[in-house]
Amino acid sequence: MSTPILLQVESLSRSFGKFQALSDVSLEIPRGRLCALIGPNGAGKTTFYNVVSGRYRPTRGRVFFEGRDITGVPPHKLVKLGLLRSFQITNIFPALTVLENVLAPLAVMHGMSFAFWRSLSSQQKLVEEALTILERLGLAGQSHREVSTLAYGDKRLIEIAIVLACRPRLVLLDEPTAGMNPEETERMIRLIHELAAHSEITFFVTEHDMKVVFSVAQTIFVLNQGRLLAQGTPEEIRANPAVRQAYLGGSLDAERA
Amino acid sequence: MLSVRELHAYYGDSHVLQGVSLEVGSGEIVCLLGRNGAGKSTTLKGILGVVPPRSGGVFFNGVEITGRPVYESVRLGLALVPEDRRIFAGLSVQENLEVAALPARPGQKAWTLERIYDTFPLLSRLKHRKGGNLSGGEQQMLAIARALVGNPLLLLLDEPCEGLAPVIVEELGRVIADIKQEIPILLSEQNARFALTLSDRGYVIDKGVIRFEGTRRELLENREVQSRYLSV
Amino acid sequence: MRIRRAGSLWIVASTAFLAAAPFFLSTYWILILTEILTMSLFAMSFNLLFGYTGLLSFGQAGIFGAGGYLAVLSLLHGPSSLWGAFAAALAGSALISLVIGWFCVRRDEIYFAILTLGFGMMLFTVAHNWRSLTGGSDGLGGFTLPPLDLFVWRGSLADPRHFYFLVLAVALIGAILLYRMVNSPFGLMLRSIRENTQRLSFVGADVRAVRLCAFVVAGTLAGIAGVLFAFFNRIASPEMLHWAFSGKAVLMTILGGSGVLLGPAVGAAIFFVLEHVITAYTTNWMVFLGAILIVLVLAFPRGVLGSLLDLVQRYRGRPRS
Amino acid sequence: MEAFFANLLNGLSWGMLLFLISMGLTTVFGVMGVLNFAHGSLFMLGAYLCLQFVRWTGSFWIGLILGPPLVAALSVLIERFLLRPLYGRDVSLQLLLTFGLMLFLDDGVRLIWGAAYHVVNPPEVLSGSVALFSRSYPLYRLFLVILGPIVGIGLWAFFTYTLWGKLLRAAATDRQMAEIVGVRVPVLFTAVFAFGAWLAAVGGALAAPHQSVGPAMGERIIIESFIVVVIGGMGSFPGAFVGALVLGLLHSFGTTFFPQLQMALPYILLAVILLIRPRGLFGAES
Amino acid sequence: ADKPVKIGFAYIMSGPFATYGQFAKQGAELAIDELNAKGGILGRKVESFFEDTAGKPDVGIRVIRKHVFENGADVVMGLDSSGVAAAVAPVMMELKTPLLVTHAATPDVTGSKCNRYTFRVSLNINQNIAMASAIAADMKSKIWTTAGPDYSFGHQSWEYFQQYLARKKPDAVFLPQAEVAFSPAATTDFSSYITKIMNSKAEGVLISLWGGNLIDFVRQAADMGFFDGKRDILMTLGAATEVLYALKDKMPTGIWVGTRYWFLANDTPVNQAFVEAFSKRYNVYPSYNAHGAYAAVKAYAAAAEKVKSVEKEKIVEGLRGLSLELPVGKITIRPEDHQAITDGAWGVTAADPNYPIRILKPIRKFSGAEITPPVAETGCKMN
Ligand SMILES: Nc1ncnc2c1ncn2[C@@H]1O[C@H](COP(=O)(O)OP(=O)(O)OP(=O)(O)O)[C@@H](O)[C@H]1O
Ligand SMILES: Nc1ncnc2c1ncn2[C@@H]1O[C@H](COP(=O)(O)OP(=O)(O)OP(=O)(O)O)[C@@H](O)[C@H]1O
Ligand SMILES: [Mg+2]
Ligand SMILES: [Mg+2]
Repeated sequence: MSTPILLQVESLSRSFGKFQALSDVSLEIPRGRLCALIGPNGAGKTTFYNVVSGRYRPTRGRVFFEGRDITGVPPHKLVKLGLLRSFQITNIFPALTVLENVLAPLAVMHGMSFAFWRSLSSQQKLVEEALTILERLGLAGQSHREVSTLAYGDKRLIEIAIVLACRPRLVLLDEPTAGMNPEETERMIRLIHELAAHSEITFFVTEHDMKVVFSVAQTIFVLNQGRLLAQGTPEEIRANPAVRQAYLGGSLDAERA
Repeated sequence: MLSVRELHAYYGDSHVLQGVSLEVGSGEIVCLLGRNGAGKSTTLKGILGVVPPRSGGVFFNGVEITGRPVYESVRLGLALVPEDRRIFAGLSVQENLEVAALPARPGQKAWTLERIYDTFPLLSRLKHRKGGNLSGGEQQMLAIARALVGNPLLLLLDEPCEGLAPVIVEELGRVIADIKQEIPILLSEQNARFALTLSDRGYVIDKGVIRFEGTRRELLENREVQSRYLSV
Repeated sequence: MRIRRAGSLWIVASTAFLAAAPFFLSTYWILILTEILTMSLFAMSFNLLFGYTGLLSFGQAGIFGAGGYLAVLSLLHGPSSLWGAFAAALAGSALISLVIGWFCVRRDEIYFAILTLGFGMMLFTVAHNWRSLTGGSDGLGGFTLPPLDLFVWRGSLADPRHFYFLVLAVALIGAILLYRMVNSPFGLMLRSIRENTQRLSFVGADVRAVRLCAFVVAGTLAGIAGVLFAFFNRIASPEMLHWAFSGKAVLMTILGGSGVLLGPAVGAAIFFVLEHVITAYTTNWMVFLGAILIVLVLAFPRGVLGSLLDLVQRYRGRPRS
Repeated sequence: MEAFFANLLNGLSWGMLLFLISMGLTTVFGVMGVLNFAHGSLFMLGAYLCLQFVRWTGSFWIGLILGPPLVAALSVLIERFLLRPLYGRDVSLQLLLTFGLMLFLDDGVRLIWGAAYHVVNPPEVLSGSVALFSRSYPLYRLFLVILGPIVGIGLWAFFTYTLWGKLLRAAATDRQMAEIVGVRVPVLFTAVFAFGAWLAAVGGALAAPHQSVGPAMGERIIIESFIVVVIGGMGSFPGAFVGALVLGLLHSFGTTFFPQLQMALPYILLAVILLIRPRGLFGAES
Repeated sequence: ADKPVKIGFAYIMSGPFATYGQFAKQGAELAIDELNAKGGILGRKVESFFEDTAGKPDVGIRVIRKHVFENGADVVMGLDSSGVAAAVAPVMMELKTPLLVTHAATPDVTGSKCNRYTFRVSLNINQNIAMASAIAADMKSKIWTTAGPDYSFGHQSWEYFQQYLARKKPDAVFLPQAEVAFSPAATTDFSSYITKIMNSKAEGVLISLWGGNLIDFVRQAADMGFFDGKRDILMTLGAATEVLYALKDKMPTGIWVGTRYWFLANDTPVNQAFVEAFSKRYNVYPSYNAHGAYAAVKAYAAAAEKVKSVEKEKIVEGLRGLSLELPVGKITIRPEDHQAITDGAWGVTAADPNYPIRILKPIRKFSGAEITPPVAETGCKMN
């Protein structure tokens, strides 16, 4: 294999009481490959993310990141390793400004969590880095607004900005374009492509917007009722009758139109 | 049925709605289109009074409801499905529906729990699960169902297909079309394509101002509006 | 920028006032000011946890009192040295807050509040029941304050004015320390924790360690304030460790404005002046204090100083940054 | 054995009194998210009003029945005019407001009834004692032991099974959304607050024949009820029940077995429980 | 025509123990009115200031300082809580103002913390316990336990009781610390303490609870059959009027109770006049705390007349060794430790149709000399 495996998941299961939200899911994500996870509502996508990102413990199975067993490793340690996630439900620091929302993770990354004798505003390097990220997302103009006053779509972008600030190697994006308009969605797709091409970041995306999925993903995994239903290139998935039946329905034709 | 006149609303100092006027007649689906941050949600919230408008008037079936408590407008027959769903996390699916149930008006075909479960078979399977544990899409279903059991005369739907799988969106389209037979709907959407397949008429809002108003055909045909305000 | 300049002007002016106060105020008012400053330091330490980190600690008095007891114990049983007493209290309260904090920072919100209350009350019980060491409910007094030795100048702390200057100096140092801290990357961590603890841990911050650090800093400052308090009253008493005393810090902080660094100081001043004025007229002063509190809460929801700053900002027509 | 049963009964009766008081606190917190510092003062007011009715009519039952509704009526005003402006604002403001209220009420009763201690006698049927395990045991305490669970189960069933209970829980999770589905939240909140106050006052009236009535009653009970509510799990009835029982038993057995630790015992219990179960015994994990 | 004489009082005027401040205020005002009616002190009117200590040491010190620096008090009086008194007494050396303690009973203020400016005109723990132990010595009980408040007052009462009784009755046995019943101040349910005592093998019980605690204890104990006559009971502050008024006929009869001042213990004209004036004015019989404040004012006036001055240092000299006749009897302020040698009385509770409350019958009186420990025992080193 030319591309080493970044994330490897081995027969992962998770149940809530009697309910089996994930059963026996195994998959591999090679470095640098854009992958997507799709599946009907309640298929277990978010649960899968929660388990991989250390928020939930799996009931069974293991997760390897760059060859290391990270099963049950707490989230903040995973971040140090370079495994990040965004949240389906917007999860940011509401009363802080846009800039501060990015500065906070940057300060963590630079090991300055405990730097209490330095003045924050004099940390030129930090601020510049933050502004660069905001620039990339088109938020630089709003850097001094409190994020709680932003529109929903912009809040979603903050979510991404926070993730980027953490210098990730693998990013799990949970419905990154939900709530965005087509233009912004377009920008998001471009952003993902651009980041994937020019940085060391590998993206793993869940989406219900098939346009995004098919234009972004090189490999698609389909989850259904907690099980891996199919995996393959977009063409293979599109052609897969089981997937069409369980998930896509007639929408593809609509998308093509 | 619903008529909104010159609505102005603020968040703190920011003037978010700058005189929005619109109408919804019985038996129609009217969509409110606009990119994000345009003020769609705020309009819907302003109609109900969740965000109290500073000036302007909202009339429902000829009665002015501006400035009334939210629950009064709801009891008069308005219902809102908020964009962030806001399911009661600690209550089971069934309980979520029970607390929202209001008696049907005479002559109305009542939305009973049975009818809800028939319409949304998914929910009937999840009856006893806690609302907070539902997946995003399941919650969206529940949010719509919860609005329906209030037996509204008019439904305000805020971006209902966000986060739904394509099959479910299709399904939802059918449900909305069904509901429309009985209940007029004001539908806020960014996804103009989805909205326009369902609606009879539409408004386009941008920066808190209604920029365009027209029938489905007019909206579909007006390239300028589409590119300027909807970025289609 | 203009707001900042006006703000610093105010701060310089009030510092000048405080420094000059002993030359024109009566002894009694100097004593009151001394108490206000002591409580300000205590409440500001509390505010680092509450206003900036979102942690409501009801056990702050426990550490405050422990500081006081440690200083008095070191005077009674150790060398009669002022700085020695401060050092003992500093080390002791840092250690105690480290231990208590280690348990408490694992919990949030009301659970944190009640847990700190529990630990504070355990310390209270120690002070109250270990009669051979702490003098039990009567407290630990009967020490003489060593003179203040500043190498160039030596003076007796029995003089209320000298004591006042000591307290003023310590309180100022504390305030400057806190100011630097809340405006540092560490301060940003604290505010991020207040806003969204879980999110911060998802970007790799060790939230517990940051909180623990804040807890220890706040505890140490509280301990120092406790020393000043015990020295001022010439006694360390169990009341200092009781949750009701933490309640005072909470009250002053919210009264003055919890999101603002100097809010607690303003709150402390209001509280003492109110108490002074009301008790002059009635023995039922709690009825009035209660009523005034209610009115203040309704009229100044962001605390007196907080609401005033908001007003100024609104007047200047600038958004909060 | 005999000593064991005596301690058991002592613990149970104190626990049940705590339970009655804590229920109101936990309801108000659970539904409205308001941590009511003045709850103890409402408890005290219940005792004072009972005392007043006993003075006027000589009947404890009249005091028990008529006193609490008056306290509830007062708290309707409190909710309507003092608390309501603070909803949606920082929780600490409610804390401060109810704290102010506590100062006001605690000192206020002194203006009306004076600072002296007062004594209320238990009603005729419940005075005296019964022989239990070769000891005499006060009837009134047994009455409390039996009353507690009855009230508790009633309330629990109310919250779990009735529509009202569900509405309350819905409003508790999302006040605004409850309004959007047509719940008359302001009225509901007023009712809940008044109900909590009524429970506190009932506790106060029931406590009056058991302890002296004085201005400090509320202050003494409030922290213990906080502890009960927290170790049980905020907003949980079964939690408050178990919490109160545990605290009551700890009190009675602790007196015998750990007299030196007496004062710290509730706090040690609290710390241990919260460190093992972060949300209390019956608290929902979040 | 001269400046008035200013007396600063510091009592608990708010919160749970506000009763005590109120009683004291009544006594003080009565005394001051009597003085002013006769032309004041050295021809100068007497003015009073009342401040609330809230029972907290820091507040106590603040209000004492306020009296001295702000109100310009010539003398300060009062203090209910031992903790407050212990905190305030040493500070008087800095304030150089005489302090007359009227209620707090801790031995320390005229013991290890005694100083030039601090005096006490009321009975302290030792004196009260000396009476208790004298009575206990005559009882048949050999094994003793205690029910007391779990703070210094309760513990000290018990310690002195053991010490004094052992002297008088060498074969007395005292239950170990783990078996006696000390209850925290906030206790309202005493059942487990009562059970604990009833389950112990003790035959005699020293009860040093007071105020609301004592009321709760007595009521609950009565219901639990504690007063069944099977044990000897001594209540050190059972004869306080606030307790008797609250309990009325719920106070069991036949129990030995003590207090700091009992209004029927003394039939001197001074006492009769005091009781009559007091009950006429306030409609209740005077409590010990009312008497304490009354006594302090009278003692101060006597000292001022003696040295013909209200100057603070002179007053201190005047108070030392002062003897005067008070309602409680003749007291002498011992110059060595500034503790008043004052007579005491204990008695057995009894019902009397002429009184709304239980009274003491018979009464056993003790002379001050007999119950006051020698100066050497107090640990006082006067400076
Ligand atoms: N904590 C929980 N307890 C019980 N059931 C849960 C819990 N979390 C999730 N579930 C259930 O597990 C299933 C999978 O949920 P998940 O959130 O992973 O779905 P999803 O694939 O992300 O769906 P969507 O696309 O709608 O967001 C759902 O049926 C959900 O109700
Ligand atoms: N709570 C709030 N406080 C302050 N400003 C707000 C708040 N909520 C929304 N806004 C602002 O109001 C404007 C309109 O927001 P609104 O939510 O109505 O937009 P929308 O059209 O629904 O957008 P979206 O498609 O993203 O949901 C936005 O600019 C947003 O920044
Ligand atoms: Mg999901
Ligand atoms: Mg919206």
